[in-house]
Amino acid sequence: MPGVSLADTHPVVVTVNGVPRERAVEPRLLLSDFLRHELGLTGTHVGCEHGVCGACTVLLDGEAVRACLLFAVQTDGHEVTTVEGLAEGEDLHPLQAAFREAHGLQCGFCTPGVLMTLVPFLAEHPAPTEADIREALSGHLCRCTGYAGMVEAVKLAARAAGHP
Amino acid sequence: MKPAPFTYHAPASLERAFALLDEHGYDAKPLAGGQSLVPAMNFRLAQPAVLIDLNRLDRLAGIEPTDAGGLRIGAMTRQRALERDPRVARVAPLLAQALPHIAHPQIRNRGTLGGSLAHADPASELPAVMLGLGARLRLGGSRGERWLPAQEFFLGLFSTALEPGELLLEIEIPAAAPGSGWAFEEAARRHGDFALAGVAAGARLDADGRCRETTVVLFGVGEGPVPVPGAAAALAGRRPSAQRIAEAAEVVRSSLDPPGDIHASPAYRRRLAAVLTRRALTRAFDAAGKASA
Amino acid sequence: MIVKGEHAFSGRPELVWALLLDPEVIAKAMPGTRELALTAPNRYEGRMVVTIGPVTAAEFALVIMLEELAPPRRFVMRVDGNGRFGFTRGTARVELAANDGGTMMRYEADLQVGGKIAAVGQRLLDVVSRTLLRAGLAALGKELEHRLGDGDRP
Amino acid sequence: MTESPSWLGRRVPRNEDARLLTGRALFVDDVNPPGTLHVAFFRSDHAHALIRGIELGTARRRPGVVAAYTAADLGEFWQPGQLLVAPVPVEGAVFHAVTQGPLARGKVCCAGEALAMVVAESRYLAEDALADIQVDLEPLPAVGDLEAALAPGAPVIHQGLGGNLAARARQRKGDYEAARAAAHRVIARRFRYDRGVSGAIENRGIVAAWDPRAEELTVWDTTQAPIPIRNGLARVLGLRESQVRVIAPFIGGGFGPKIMMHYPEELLVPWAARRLGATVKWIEDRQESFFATTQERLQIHDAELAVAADGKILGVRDRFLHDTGAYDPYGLTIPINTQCTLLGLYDVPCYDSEFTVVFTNRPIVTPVRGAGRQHGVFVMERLLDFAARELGLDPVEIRRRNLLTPDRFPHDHGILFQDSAPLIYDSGNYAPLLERAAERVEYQRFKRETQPAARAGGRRLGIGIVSYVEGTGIGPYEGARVTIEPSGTVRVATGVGTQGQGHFTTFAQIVAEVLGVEVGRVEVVTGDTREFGWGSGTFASRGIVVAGTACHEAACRVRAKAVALAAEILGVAAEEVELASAGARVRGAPQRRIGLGELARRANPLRGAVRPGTEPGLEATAYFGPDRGSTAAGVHAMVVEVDPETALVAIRRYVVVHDCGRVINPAIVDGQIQGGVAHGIGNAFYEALAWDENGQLLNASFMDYLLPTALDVPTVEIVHLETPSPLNPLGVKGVGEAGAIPTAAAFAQAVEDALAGTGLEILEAPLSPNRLFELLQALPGAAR
Repeated sequence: MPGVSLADTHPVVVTVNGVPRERAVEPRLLLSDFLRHELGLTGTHVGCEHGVCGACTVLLDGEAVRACLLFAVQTDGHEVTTVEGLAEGEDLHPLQAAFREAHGLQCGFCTPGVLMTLVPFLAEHPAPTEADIREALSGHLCRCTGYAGMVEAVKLAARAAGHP
Repeated sequence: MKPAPFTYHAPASLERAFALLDEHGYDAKPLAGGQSLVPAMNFRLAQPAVLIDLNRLDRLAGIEPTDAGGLRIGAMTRQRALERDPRVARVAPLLAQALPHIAHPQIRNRGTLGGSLAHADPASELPAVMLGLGARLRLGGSRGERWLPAQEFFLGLFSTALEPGELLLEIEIPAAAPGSGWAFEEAARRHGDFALAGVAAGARLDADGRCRETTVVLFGVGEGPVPVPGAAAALAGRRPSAQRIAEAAEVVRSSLDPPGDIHASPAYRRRLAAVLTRRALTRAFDAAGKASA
Repeated sequence: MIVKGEHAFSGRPELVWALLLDPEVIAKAMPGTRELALTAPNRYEGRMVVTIGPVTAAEFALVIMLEELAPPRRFVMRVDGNGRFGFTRGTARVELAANDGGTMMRYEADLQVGGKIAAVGQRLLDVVSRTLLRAGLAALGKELEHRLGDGDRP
Repeated sequence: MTESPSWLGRRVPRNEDARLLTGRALFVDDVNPPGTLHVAFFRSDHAHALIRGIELGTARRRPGVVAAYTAADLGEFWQPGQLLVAPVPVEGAVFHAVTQGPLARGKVCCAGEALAMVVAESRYLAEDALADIQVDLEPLPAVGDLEAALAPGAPVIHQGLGGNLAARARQRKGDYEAARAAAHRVIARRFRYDRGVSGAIENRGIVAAWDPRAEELTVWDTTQAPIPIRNGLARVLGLRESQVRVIAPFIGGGFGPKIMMHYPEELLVPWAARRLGATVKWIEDRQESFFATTQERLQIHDAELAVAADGKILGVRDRFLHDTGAYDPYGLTIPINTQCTLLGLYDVPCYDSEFTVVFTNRPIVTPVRGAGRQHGVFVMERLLDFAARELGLDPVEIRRRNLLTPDRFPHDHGILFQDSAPLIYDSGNYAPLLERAAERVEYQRFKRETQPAARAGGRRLGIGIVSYVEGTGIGPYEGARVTIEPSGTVRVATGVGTQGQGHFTTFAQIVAEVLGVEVGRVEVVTGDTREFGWGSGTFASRGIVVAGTACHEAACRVRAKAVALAAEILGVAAEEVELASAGARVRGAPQRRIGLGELARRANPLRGAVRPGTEPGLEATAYFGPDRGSTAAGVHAMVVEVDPETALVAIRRYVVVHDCGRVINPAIVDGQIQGGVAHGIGNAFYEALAWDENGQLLNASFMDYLLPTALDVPTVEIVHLETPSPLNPLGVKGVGEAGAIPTAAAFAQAVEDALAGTGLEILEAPLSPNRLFELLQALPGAAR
């Protein structure tokens, strides 16, 4: 981060989307800012910086967490996955494809965080009920969609994976 | 909303953590899950000079059965780990019922049991659950360790029996007595919000269906978890009829003096506390009935 | 926010009066108050550092003014605190009345809180003010007992 | 490639989604070139105060701080903001325009008003420096209560005016007093509709870069109106419009406040970029957004309805107060919308409505999704409910008896709308909306069986069914340029930005339909003044109507050019040429064809002569400006379950029957309605800004300001009826705000129905559980 002398920084080695990244960071640098501004992974969005809206949700060692409530320095030696890590080249991840199919997004700002919650959710609940889906989504705020398209998308993705 | 600068330590051993706490005293703040502390830091309401990150202390995380059939839970055990552990659902159904009410999965993935207890937010579910379960807490520092019953740990608004230099290390939950039933009820504006009011209730029947033990602990209605022994007294030794349970709920309503905020006036909180107590006790006695049947 | 109530002290109103107007005692009665000094007649200035849970070192520049003094029966206390976290202002009407050997203090305070602490901390304002008030009254009582114990008894 | 059926009316997946889903879409905060300087603002804690002094010395000396400014440092640049919307010329109307300067000078008029600006090497350092700033403010009593604000002796916010009255306007038709005298019943109530935030998940932000060599300013801005922003910046910075490029990339939700041009930050950041010769960035944080982004909704109505014994509306009288906050840059738009929308789907022969706009020490009020419409609907629908109760009529029946019949269109209400044009409904067929909604929600069965059965089982279910109109698609105009490129790709450029409404797809469908290409081959560019420099912006549910029609017109002109050229090449008459499957071909002889890409190349020859009168290339630009807005309408039905003990309410079912004319993409239209309903549910039950008596906001975070979640918003059952608008060739009407408009009215009716027999009357929105508890406690015989 500019304006910070190396004296008060800590070395961090974190694997992001499978790629080891090495940086020296000031302890107070939030993981969300580290990903966006240090690594240029701007797909992770920042909506409230107090852990409520869910836009900055990423995976830490496979579990969905708020990137705005973690310091980058805490991820040393861990694995982080962001929305940029979902698609295989030009091929959308099945969940991403389902979101497009079911019109699960509008402005798309909250969407990356929502996807990062749902990827491990679907792994844990391959055939979720609507109630399961809505509870999983309740940790995210979306002002555009009213959530219906997201709920449909998750059902669609579950069906596509062979779980009616 | 960016945090103020601080010095960061991530000790790899308890001994080192204790040494750092002794060294920095009041300037230091332990960082567990950080799901309450970091928002306060982002708002710059919390500006600790030194942050001591406990997340490298693997020994503080984990769930172990006790010989007596209870559970010993490391303070740094994530709330999600408790949620997923079938032994928790079996040994401490009250805790299992409460966990889903705590914020959202993304928060529970990071939030820890010990962090929540040491934070002692008056609207927090877990302190009330610990009181309801009669848990014991192990505290430790460079000067040694001690065990405290939950009711001696919580001293009021965000305040606990932890001395400077001390950390909460472990929580022991006793095995539930046979024939006991549990129920957790909470009212919040939205799922996962701070409770407007909530109650952790336990009940135990004797052989001929009379009330042998009742626990009622409210939260979100005072400076911390609020046990209401009077409610238990209203039921002691009697058969738990709807009428008796309503009397116990009335004891709760009249004994509370809850604070007000923009979401709930004191009067509304009293109403919620009474209604939730009635519903929780009803469920707890049903469960107890089934358990003793 | 209106905070009102009454509190019984052992000791005559004159004694309680003297207590309430002593900067040292006021400092003890307002948790976190530091370096409170009489800077003008009935005007005290100092700093207050409040620490509640995660909220660390909320520091306020504090000005306390006593008005409408009618010893030993009543006075009005105006408190004005300003800090990075916002501000707090209050006006407290305090009345003392002899009450079988002791003193009954009746108080009614209109507290205003503004800035970040109000914007983010509303959920806790009521319970925090209650906690601080109780702590303050306890401190006053303790101080009074202490003075009575020191043979200050009439 | 096979023949494609019509693109219009199809659920086409969106062209923009792949970029958004993979994190590749560019949002303003993603613009972060090396060396960018970051801004933080020092904002007032007090709602109303005199500025005695501001001390920036310590902040300026802090390492990493580049500059710090107060109003005094702005010199000539400090000017009150422009009036965005001229007041509607209602006869006898009073309007006092007071707009905000870039930094507070002399006085603070609302909490959160910016006093100083810090520029530093990072946002972290800029926020550190805020702690160094010392301000000396003398607090003044704050004005919040609308009636107290107008009372004699009230603190005056803008001294020059001598009072807090911002505006007053009265519109009338017929003779209400006569109607009142003839009425069987007069229903009079006081209604309150409270304030909320727009709640876009992306906060506002501006990045400004000054290029000293090219002498060009580039601004990335989370705005709904990039072109007016460019024009305004050029004016205040003394630059040519051609020197300023404003880009509104992907925007994370607009909902109205992102069209407030210009916000102080929108002026100061570009000003600082030019002054410092650097790239300067400010991203609003969530806490700031509760103070610095405009809000809406507080109104207090004293309204009465004169009805005949059969429930026919004889007339309506309304007197209401509208809170405009500390300044009133948006003219009369919101209260006029309220005044007009109150009339709804109904035949109201006599109307007398007067509003008074009041200055308060609150953040500025400008349109938020619905923009005053929901207030009018709430008042009218509630009055009808109470009338029905008094007359012993069913709520559906009283509405049925008052609907405008199809023979009454176009219907002139005899008053003026927000665009200063007469309020004339272009088209509509209302009875089917009501009947289909009642049918879909099984209204009769619910009343006859479901509700009584639930009650017998101790459950309190209730149903609400209300209607609304939405005036949409107003002028002045929008434009579009359509180009067929040699690659065969069709490019569409238009001025209206997008905040999630799907312009990249809907506009593409319109153009694809005309030019006979796949929607995926149509690339739409919006919100970049370098791409298209004429237009006003995305607001008032007008994108599809105004810009959509411009796209259609431009595409038609390109088709004419393509057909003419193809006819020449294929050696047939133009009438024999049709465009299909990405090419031009001879009708009945599809093998005689030429691809659009090839046509585009031929239209731009390197040698030879282009005949006089013909333009090179396959490109055309067109504009569309409707005389007046088109009026959409709908009916919402809601089933709720109320827990009378906890006063908590759950929405069990939600039905919308809606008519926004021709539907281009049902998925997108449904999404707009579903999202609008979610916003409406927030305004009905969850969202209210809480202020104390000193103008302090008590819930400036997502912990305490409650946006509905996936557990609070049901999936809406949506039915479309299509009554095309005669005002544009596509027959479309706007839909952006529809879902949010009648929700609170439906909610109130449903909750009252669930608690029927208690005498509960809901006269306010939103209704929190705490407030519902209070109302129930106030009823005779309430339990403790």
